[in-house]
Amino acid sequence: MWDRNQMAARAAQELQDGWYVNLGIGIPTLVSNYIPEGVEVTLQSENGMLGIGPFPYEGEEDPDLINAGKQTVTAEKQTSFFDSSESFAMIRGGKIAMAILGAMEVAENGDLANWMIPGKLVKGMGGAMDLVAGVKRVVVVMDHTNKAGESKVLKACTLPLTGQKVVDRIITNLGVLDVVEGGLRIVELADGVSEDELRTATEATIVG
Amino acid sequence: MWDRNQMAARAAQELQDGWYVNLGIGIPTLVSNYIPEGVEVTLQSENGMLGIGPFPYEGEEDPDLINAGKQTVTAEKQTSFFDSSESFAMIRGGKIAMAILGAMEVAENGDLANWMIPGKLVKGMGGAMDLVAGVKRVVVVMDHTNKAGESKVLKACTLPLTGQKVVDRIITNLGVLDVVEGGLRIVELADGVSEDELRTATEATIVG
Amino acid sequence: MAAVALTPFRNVAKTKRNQAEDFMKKVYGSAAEALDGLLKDGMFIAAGGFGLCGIPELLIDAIHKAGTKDLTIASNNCGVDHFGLGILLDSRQIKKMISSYVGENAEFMRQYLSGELELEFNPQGTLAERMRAGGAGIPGFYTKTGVGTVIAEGKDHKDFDGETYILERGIVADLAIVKGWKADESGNVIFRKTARNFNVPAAKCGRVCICEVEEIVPTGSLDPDHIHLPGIYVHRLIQGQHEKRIEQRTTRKKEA
Amino acid sequence: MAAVALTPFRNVAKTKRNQAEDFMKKVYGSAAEALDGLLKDGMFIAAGGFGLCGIPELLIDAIHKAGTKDLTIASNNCGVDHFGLGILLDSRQIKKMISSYVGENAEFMRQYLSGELELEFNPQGTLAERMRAGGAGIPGFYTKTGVGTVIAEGKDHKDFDGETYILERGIVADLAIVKGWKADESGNVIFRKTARNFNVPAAKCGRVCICEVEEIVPTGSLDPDHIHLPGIYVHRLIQGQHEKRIEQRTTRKKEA
Repeated sequence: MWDRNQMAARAAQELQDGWYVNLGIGIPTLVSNYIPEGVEVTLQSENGMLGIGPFPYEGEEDPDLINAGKQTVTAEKQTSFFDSSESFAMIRGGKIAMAILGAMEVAENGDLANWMIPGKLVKGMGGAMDLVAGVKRVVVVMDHTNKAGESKVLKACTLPLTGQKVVDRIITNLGVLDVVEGGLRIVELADGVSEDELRTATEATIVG
Repeated sequence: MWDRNQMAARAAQELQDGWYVNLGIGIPTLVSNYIPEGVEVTLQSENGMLGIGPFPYEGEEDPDLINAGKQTVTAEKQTSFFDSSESFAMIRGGKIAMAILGAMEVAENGDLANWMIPGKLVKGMGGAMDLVAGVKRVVVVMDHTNKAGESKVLKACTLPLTGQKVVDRIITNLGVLDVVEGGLRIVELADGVSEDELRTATEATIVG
Repeated sequence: MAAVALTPFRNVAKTKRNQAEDFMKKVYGSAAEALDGLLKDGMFIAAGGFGLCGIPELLIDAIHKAGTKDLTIASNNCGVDHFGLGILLDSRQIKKMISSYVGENAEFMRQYLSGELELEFNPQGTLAERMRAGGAGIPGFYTKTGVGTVIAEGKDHKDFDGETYILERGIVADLAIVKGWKADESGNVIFRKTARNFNVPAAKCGRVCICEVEEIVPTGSLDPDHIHLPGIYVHRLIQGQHEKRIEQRTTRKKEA
Repeated sequence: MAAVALTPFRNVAKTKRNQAEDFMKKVYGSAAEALDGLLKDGMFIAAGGFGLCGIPELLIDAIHKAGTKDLTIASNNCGVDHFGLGILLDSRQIKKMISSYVGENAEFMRQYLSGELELEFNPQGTLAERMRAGGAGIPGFYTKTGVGTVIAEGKDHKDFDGETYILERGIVADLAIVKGWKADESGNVIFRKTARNFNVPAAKCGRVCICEVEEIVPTGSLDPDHIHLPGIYVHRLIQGQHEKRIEQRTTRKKEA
């Protein structure tokens, strides 16, 4: 079974040299720690930046330089700034090669729910709906089951959707699954996880 | 009867201080010579410029600095440059206070034809259709009749339209007419032109 | 459209003489003065900023003091408790928000859950494009964002090349309030880093736009190739001190 | 969307080391090399430039030499006789043009009137917005431009707030060829004065975009607030000498 960092490290293997990538908040943010040697990616921030650098040194925080999580960051050599309509033009227009996002639920047809739990506090979808609709490849990183042990990899999502048929690959603490014709296909098992364990923890149809 | 320069001078009276204005090619270009004292306007060029300055001094022409007529120009203090989609965003979005354009025909309902004569060489509409559709106020400057003495101020245009119900005011060598409910209203007669002469030269309905 | 004879241009001397005083007309002494005559209960305001980054602090404060009520505000966020647009929540001046994310604001949640405040969630990119479209004379555009979600409910659907899209509307606001870094007196504005964000599309969608900046410089001081928001979009300008509060101060340690 | 724990970032030393060589991958030695593998008879190309201002001279020349046929080209103009895109007219490589104005070109007229060349007139702003929309994932947008004219024939009409608009489609081209002033090795481009024009929207609508510039500078040399076209839009870059011909040389005399 993978921990948060191992999941992030596995997700980092999805990245290819030269790609422009958007990383969501949570485990996806950790992915930037595991980018493989020789692979250079440029990180996009929805609020109008290509080329997110590391957090600033203490005392060098700039209120005019934040990421989409509202954290202070720095620029890189190749950084460019632009406005929000331009930022989402490149997202919607398919210029971003990959988004790695967290999820509450994923369904076997690629449906994704990650923004709203009815009856609970609703904070808004932010840029998530635009990202899943526009980015070329969507990879979800999440725990396979919830705290009650119930599968989050479902036949159909029960929560309000963020996007319909948008997820390409799911990376969980139990392994890696691809969304294919008819259901999900097991790509890889996490260390020490058997195929049976993965199947048992998965409500969705597993094919192939 | 007004000559080209007098028509341009009369058209210049339409301008108000602080306005952003687009001037078409031909007589409208002459308008910039007659901007009244104390009135400052910023001229927009569809190819991506606000603040068109005068022609450059000989030897100072810059191939990267032209107007929509492809003539070398200069910048002014308040000049900004932008791309063509941004340029037409401000045109279409009604940010330009006035366009002063030439015409082949105008109709009493404000229809304008100024881009195409079927059977003759067709050069294209350029930005004219966007301008008449988007700019807040459209003033046409043209000769009242064609070389054969036939009225160009018509009940209905015979040439393919540039825009439907887009013209607000018509300035010709014979006077000034406004497009109003039911037809055209005489606003002003050119020097030495009688109302009868203007009416005779006008096919369109004159009201009021 | 035909070639044109070479013509002299307007009197250059005159242009130069009038320029300074004419463009000075956009510059106002304070946020309150800049807002004079523009505020009305029930009006629709578009506000720039993302989180607390690049928000029009001075104009928000002046609208608070003016007490204008029943506002509909399109803004990606609604500030935080007691800062930014949060100030207008405290004073119950906002009737409705059009936003993509409101997670930083407990008072917002309280008013929303109690039914005191209307909220229209827009995906962030849809909101930015709705502003840009409204400013560009585009009343509607199709997008894949939100297809198959609650966002698509009640909206026109249309297929293009075998894929389904929904129709979203351009937004035109009665007033846009935005925050730039530097402006010249003719209203040309440049922004700094990620503080540009929603300020550009918000400014464009306003029937009237007021921009507050950290510094107003004489017209001619800015490189015309560096302007992010041309003066045509900016009707009134003010200069002032900004708190520029940081929402999440994240840092790393200097390596030895 | 929730707050996130502070996390270290990727190894900064590694980033710096790899950066130079990685971004160099966008830089090609010549227009012919940059076009290698991308040309195909019958393809759709979007080209930047307005008149002869800011046109991708080197790429046009290389496409001419490559002999690619049956091209559909979206470009505001089609050069002049024997220069700019006019070169591809001479060699009969163009099947169809999508343009707003073609008045500067006698050979164009001859081929068009004889039926050798297809021509789709687009209003200039509609063409620019179609490119921008295509690049922004917007398959269609409504505009008032052309309502009631031949341009509206056969297009969907829709009323918004009592006014009629027509639906125009976003354009996505197989290849965009554009010309900038300076670029850094990561593909960030800046343009000079009115040479920006259609180059930005054309670049955005290309599945692949090649940009030729007058100067390529090391990544990090350009101010990130001055970038007109972020590197994400630019896949291949070349540097070269440009003739930059002037179409209408208009001047005034120096006053004594």
